[in-house]
Amino acid sequence: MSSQKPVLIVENLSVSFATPDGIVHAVNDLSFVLHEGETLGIVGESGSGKSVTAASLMRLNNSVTATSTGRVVVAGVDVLSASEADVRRLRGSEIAMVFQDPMSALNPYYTVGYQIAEAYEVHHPEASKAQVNAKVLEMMTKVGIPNPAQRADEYPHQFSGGMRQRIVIAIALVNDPKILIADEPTTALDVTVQAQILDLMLALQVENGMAILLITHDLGVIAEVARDVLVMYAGRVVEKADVEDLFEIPTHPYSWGLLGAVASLEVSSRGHLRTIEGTPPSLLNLPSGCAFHPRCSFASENGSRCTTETPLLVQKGPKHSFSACHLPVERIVEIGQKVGN
Amino acid sequence: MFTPIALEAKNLVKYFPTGHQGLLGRPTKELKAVDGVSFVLRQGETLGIVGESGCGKSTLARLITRLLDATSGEVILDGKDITSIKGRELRAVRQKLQMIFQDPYSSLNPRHSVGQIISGPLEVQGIIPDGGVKKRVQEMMELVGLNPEHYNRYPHEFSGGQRQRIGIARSLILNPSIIIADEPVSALDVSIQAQILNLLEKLQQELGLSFVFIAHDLSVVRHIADQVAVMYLGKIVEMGPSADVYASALHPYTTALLSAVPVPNPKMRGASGRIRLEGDVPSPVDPPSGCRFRTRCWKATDLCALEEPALADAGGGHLVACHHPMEASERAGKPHSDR
Amino acid sequence: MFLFVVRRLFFAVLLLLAVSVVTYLLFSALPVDPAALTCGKNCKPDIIAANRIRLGYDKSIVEQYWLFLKGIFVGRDYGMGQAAFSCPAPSFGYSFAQHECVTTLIGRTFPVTAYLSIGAFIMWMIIGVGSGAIAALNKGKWQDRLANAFTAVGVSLPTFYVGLLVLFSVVIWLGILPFPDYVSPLEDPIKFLNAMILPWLTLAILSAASYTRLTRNGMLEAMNEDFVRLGVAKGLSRSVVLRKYVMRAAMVPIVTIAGLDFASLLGGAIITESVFSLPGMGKLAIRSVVESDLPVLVGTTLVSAVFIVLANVIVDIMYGVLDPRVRVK
Amino acid sequence: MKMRRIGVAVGFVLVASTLTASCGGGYDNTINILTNGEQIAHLDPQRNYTGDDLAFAGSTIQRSLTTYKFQAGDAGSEITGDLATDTGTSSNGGKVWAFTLKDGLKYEDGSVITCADVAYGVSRSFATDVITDGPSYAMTYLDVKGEYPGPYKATAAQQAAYDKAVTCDGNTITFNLKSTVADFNYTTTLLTFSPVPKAKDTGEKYDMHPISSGPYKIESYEVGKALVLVRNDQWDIATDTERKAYADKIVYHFGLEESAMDERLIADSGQDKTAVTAGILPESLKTVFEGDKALAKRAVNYYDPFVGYTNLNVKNLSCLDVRKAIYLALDREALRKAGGGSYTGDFADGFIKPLMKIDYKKPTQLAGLNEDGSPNVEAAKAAMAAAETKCPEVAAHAKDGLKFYYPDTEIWKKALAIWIDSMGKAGIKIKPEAVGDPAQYWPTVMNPETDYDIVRGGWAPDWANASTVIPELFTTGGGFNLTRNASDPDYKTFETKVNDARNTLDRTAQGVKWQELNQFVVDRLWALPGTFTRMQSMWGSKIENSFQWGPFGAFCYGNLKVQLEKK
Repeated sequence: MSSQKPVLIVENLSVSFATPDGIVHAVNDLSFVLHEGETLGIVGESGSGKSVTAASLMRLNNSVTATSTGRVVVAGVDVLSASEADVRRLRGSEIAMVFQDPMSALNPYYTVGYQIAEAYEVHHPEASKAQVNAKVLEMMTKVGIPNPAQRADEYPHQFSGGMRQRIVIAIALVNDPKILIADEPTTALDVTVQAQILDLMLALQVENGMAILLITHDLGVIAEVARDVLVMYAGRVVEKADVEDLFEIPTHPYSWGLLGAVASLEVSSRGHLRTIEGTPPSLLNLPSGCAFHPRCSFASENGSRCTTETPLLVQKGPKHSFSACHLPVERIVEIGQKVGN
Repeated sequence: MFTPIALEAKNLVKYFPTGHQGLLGRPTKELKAVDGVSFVLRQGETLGIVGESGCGKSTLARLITRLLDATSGEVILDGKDITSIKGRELRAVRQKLQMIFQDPYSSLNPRHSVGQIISGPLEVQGIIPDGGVKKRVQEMMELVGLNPEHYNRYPHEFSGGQRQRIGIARSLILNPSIIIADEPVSALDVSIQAQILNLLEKLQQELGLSFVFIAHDLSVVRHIADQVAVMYLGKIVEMGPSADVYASALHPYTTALLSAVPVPNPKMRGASGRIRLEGDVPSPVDPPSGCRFRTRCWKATDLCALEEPALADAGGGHLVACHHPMEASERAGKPHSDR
Repeated sequence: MFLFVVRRLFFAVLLLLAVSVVTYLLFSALPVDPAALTCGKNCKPDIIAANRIRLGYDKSIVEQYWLFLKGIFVGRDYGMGQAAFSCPAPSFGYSFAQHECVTTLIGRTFPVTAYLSIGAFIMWMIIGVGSGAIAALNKGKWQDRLANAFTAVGVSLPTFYVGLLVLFSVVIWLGILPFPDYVSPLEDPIKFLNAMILPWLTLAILSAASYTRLTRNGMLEAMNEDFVRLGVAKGLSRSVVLRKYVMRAAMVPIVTIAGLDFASLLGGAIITESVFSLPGMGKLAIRSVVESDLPVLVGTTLVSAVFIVLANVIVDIMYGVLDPRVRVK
Repeated sequence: MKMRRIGVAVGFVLVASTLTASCGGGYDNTINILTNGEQIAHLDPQRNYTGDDLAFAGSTIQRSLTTYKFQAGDAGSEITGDLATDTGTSSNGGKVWAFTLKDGLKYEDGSVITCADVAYGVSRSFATDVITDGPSYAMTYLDVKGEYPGPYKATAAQQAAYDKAVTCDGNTITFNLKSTVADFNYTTTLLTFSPVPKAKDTGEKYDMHPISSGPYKIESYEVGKALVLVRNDQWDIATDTERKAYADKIVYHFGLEESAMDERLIADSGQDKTAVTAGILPESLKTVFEGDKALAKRAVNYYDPFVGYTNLNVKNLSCLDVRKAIYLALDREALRKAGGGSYTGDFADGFIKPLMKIDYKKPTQLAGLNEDGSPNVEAAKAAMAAAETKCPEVAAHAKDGLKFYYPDTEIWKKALAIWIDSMGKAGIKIKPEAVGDPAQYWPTVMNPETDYDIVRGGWAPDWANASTVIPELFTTGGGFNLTRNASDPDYKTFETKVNDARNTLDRTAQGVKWQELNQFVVDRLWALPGTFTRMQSMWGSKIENSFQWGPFGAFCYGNLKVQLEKK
């Protein structure tokens, strides 16, 4: 499957933040590889560390409070240790990003055309004005903005949410990046618009061949778009699987809970919803052992192991799924088959 | 045969003045946020209202709860129109009609303790319950699944889900009969959403509450609602029993809306044709003539521009406002629309 | 846009009329008898009555106001015989306390206030925005803490004491500068600077404090905006992001508040003018209050109101220029 | 980048101005008068009626018919001819006064000062609708038949009537008075009797630029900023025995911050070495007078002409024992303390201040009155007990409550509290009546309709003769009689004695009569003596001739001298 060449290598990435209340361990020991043209989904709830991960890949976290260790390699450069100038060369050209809220992602003080042009010019200083203008119109056309010549001179607030997200995508793709990080790209949009934007991203991926790292809390979006999936909980990957495997036989109790909650919403039956009890832990003070154990109804099956020992991410079950859980493989498959579809 | 009516809206209209021109700066245009909405909420039932942003659903919630004054129309509670009452009468109505808000972070005063927040409505109404305020608040906290010992804590010490529970406790303390919930779970994580929805259902059963449940998330509404109304540009385009609407949507917009929801099953990916709506919702300041959906509708004809379709019963209490409702055959092999 | 400005100006004129009416009404409602204030040793009822006639307060308030309004357009005549004189249009009346037409007084004192305001404004914007920016860029470090301390002290200090402190320390105790003695810059620019530098500094130190906070918080807030992150993600250099993204966003509220602050300063910086003996409009205004000198009071009030109204219009227009979201379509 | 450039520019300007400033440490032959006032109340000679302003204008830009000698001490209260060759001659029993102008008198524009100009100047003081605030003695004394509204409104007939009262014969001006005024040549020290050339009169506006007849003239006058006087080369020292005009320039600096003024004079640097200021803030007094000896040499703590006192309504309080009880019970020391302590003044022994050398003799004080200002409660109670039997109705009135009118200010609220407290101890009750607008205080109490028992009083003589004190305060024709003493059985005697004193042309003999009348009032206690007020002034180290001029209680500004550096 992964015969294409890797465009992004993340090794043992850990990110922590110094806050007045103590150190927040937002991402712990994260490793994955993203290949050319691939779509990798990262799914998790708030506080799972998925957005911090996305920011780390471009070194966008606050340099004063954040400490990052490990390696993030893009185009042969370790983003975490490279000079600011080197990282700046990568940003927007090799690796680009689409943000969650298109309402706030565009600079309200400049026209959208200017903002697209700016992104192009910074990596193409040699381009003439005419070339830049042509590029702006090309990108706007590409992302499906009608009447681009006129609309390039308008300001972000004159666009609808969906149109703004198209502009953000145009900015991201103006330099043909090899990697597109999409951090909750459709969460702030209405469903009909969400569908439009997801379609657009996939169509452009086919055209450009870029790899997409899709970060979302929405399993529906994952199911429609991603090929491989990382499930994150409290800063760690708890499951790593092919998207079909994940939905067919999920291999981690957290994934079970997540799928259960969504699945029961999908069916029309009224009645008690399956939920994950309790709330996500504070990243200031993570539970010992497996961070999920206080909410896990299976933790007791392993004696005290779940409270003392952090499970490693290992291959579990019949498929190529990796899971960080102390439960025996047979038990996982047994339950996973019941939960999956 | 029918359960009694808890609340009825009759032809509710809310226009916001907009666009200032001329020397005296009189508003020249109107934003038609809610434009002739009628519905019936029966006792102990849940009416779900869905629609995309800008369809007028939140304005509707504020009209019902009298946080906004309607331009015209009636809201009938206990056989009485409450759109123009004032003072003591209004306070009595507020006691019966409570609201739950979307954002559990900004709707709680950070300087007040949980006890103060939950007992707030008692203070406003000047009610001292039997056994004292604290006892009543702690009962409420227990009811919504909060630890009553946390009476003196402050909102920032609680997670989002717990804060929404605080909001629910506050709205229940006056023993209301009707709850208007405006996007009560959309700011919460999936696993927490389910907890809150379970709680609301439990409360409905235990207290015999009637809900108006407003959301953009179709699956959430599907789960909780008995009746569902779909809004588009200030009007209800389809309304009926939840099961009917979801299983056999009649309005093209409803169909498109349902079709756009991502299905959490990768095997379904690309399996069936999807309806992809083009473009954006038109401005409510200057809505299209006739049927408001016609500019984005693949079934639109000249008739749709000329004549506004009435919301009419298509059988079994399933109402639709469309000149060309979906046929059973169309739903089976959902039509394509190229991207 | 044109219509917008015309409409704003139309309302501004109405507002100014209202301000003048209210000033007249308030004045007439005061329990002070202006005619009794200047009668000196001979304060007998008949002298006071004569004084009242001389000052024009014997007329009804409506008539007084009408004469005032008329004076603005056609000027006003006073006295008779050899003692006759007039205040040409636009006349706000005549100050019997200062023996000058109010228009002349305002014309003479306003430039002083304007120089004071402009200089102080430039200084405080440089100090305030500069230190705010430095603090924001060094959040949590000593520069930030220093700026925070400056802000905390600056906003809580009363102008009067800061002015006196600056005056005493620089002029009297250290003797670095001579005592401020205002001279028009057209006459002697160096002496002018000598007189103005301390009042500028005083006003700047005090006002800069709130601008430091405004700039710092505005920039920090902007730095957390998604669009700033997008700017960085585009690969833009730090300086470009700071200038086009962070500063631009932080400047919008600053420009608004600065415009209004500047306007209220133009109406007279009463305390600063008093401490540094600057013959500006603030002193003129406060004196007119103390002496119940109605024509001067109304004149200065109106001029201040004009600036505040004008500043509001300009700020609204600037707001549109700076922030396309509020631009009039 | 742009910001840095502006910053550098500002820095440069700062340094530049600092450098240029520190070079100019010297001083010129200029007198600098510092004040927190915004202007001089009136420079128009006929409107000037304030001691300090009269001393200023009268010693620099304006001359009158007569003047006080420009000298320190008692000599300063003596009069001498100014524009006039001598102190005038009276005839017809003091009802006609004539003055002859000196030769060679000129205005700043070189034109000759004529008798008509003096007559015109005096006539202006009748135009009270334009020439406000000035002394009204000319109107009171001059025998003008019928109404005379001043020169601006007068009909030809009215003007002719005035011209009959004030006549010019060559250089001699003659004033015909209604009745005897023995000290009319003191009256003529007032600038009311200063000349104004009719052609130059601008009425109301004359205040801003009066034509100079003295050694200085106005170069510029900007309210709120400065008045600059420079030498008037048309003034001839040969015509002037008093004015020396040592300084080249006199600058009156207006609108200064009060506390800064004292600090500047104490610091004594640069131009401030030749500065003077009238008045020192209470908080600086200790530093100036009780600190550095050198500083005390540059300051003076002196009597101004003012006397503070309390009027009793003799009609209501017709019983001397009650008035005595009030005086004895009053805690004068507490009142003085509340007002600022010993720097505010000394306890007055009567109504004539020792400054009026000829008219002053310390009166015998009321028996039992404590010299240190403390109350004598026992004596007060005894007086009240006596009153109970002699005049039970008045005593009952005092016990019931005396109406005390006071201006509603902080200082007066404090004083009121002391009054209530001290009177209470003698069984006398005070009913406070506040006058909300302080400016309305005098108009209120001077209204004959107002029924008060006790009101404040304060008076400074208009010239160095008790004729401007005793008759003004205590006769029914006086301008400031708040005692309502006409019904007192002794009043007739008093009035006769006053008229006698007024008509006494011999100044020394007249003085003895004023001394006796002062004693008369102190004995009758129509009013209670309060304070002989004091003022403090300071000047720079290079100022000479800084004495306080007795009649005005002010510097003799025109003769202030700069001690020039020796070359």
